[in-house]
Amino acid sequence: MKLVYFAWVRERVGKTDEDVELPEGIGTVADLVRWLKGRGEEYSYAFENEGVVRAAVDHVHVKPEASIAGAREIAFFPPMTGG
Amino acid sequence: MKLVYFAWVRERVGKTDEDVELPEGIGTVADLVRWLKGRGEEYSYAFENEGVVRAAVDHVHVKPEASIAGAREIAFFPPMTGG
Amino acid sequence: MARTIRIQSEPFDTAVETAILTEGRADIGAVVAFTGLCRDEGGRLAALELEHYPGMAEAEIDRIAGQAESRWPLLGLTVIHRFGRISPGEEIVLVLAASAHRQAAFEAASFLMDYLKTQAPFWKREHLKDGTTGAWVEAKEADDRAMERWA
Amino acid sequence: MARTIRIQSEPFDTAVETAILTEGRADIGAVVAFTGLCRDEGGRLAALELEHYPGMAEAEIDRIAGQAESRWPLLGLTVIHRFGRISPGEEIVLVLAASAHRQAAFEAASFLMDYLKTQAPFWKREHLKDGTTGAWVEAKEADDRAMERWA
Repeated sequence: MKLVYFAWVRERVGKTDEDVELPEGIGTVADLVRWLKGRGEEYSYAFENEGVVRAAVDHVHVKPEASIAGAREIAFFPPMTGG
Repeated sequence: MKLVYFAWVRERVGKTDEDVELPEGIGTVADLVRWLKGRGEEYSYAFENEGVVRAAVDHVHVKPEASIAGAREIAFFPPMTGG
Repeated sequence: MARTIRIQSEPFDTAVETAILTEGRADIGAVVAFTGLCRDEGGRLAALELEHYPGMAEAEIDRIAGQAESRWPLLGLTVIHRFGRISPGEEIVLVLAASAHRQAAFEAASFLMDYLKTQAPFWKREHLKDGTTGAWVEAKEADDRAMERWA
Repeated sequence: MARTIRIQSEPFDTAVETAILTEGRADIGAVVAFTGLCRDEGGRLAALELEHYPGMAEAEIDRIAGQAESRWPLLGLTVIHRFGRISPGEEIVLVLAASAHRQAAFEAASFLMDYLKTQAPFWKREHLKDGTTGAWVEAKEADDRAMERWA
């Protein structure tokens, strides 16, 4: 599964994207964030306030409880400031 | 006093403008309209529905009860359809 | 504040007018440009003819522009209204409103258009495709209601 | 309906985009053009840098445009959003909405801007006049509230 990061989430994680092999039992975006936070300080820093970081599954905004089953690309980013 | 007419008010009156000498006792726009209607069929046709025709005194929209004392130019026209 | 008001028979150039409003400035964050165009009403119209009251038209638009400036924090305002014979597809009116933020620019432009429709001394008459002169366009109640939003 | 959506680093030409939308048509009575510009924040900023999520940015704007088309009787819609480094006074975003009547064009353009601000995957960071890289621009609660108007 491909993970991509943007803006200060990208800076904190220290990479723009990565491919990960998820262990059993990671069914939702929230599960994935919890797993990522256990991988190192850079992740726990990026996701220190889980309510702030947004997620998209295959280019569609989703809530933390959304399923990631079958997803090709999951993105994490701060609230958008376009326009 | 100069009177000016626009759009279908102009067409019904049959002139774009005219100078008039008002008799005593014409104090308001409504008085002026009443006096004009007595001047001929073209005026009574133009002002047949007094609620429709709008007036401006010296370039400012006014109500029928507005005073015309000291006015240089009084205009009569249909509801505006600009923009 | 830069305020431009023009009544003219010639077409206008929105790009030029926008450049005049924004050139050399770095405090404008939002420009809303409203352009009103002549429709052919399903192929029925050859043209619209716009009559106006010279002198009062400028004065009235200036008054409305002043109201907009006192209601919203504007950084520039342009209103150009054409008169004379205008063919389908051609521009009739341009309103430009510039501000630091979008809300003020959107609201001021919308306010100006609602007031122009109902308060500026312009009258439209139709010229039909069959060569005849059509009716004077009637004022719409919906336009009066739109204006009342701002009261 | 003519729908144009572009994400690009180059500047855009509003006059050209408007001509594409309106050329040869006589059913459009109103075009609202919203232009968002980079401000220097009182001389503090050297530039804004816009990062975006390629692929999702186009998809999300397309989704928002589809919503606008289903809510208002539009005759044309153009959204162009730039990314990369943008200097004060330069354009960031263009929204064009065309309709027979002004209300639909104003509302659709305003709706699109509110959604772009809060839903399109773009992020701004400041570059300061003193040569340093400033902070990421924080999302504004006022923008969320503006979006909720349309719910």
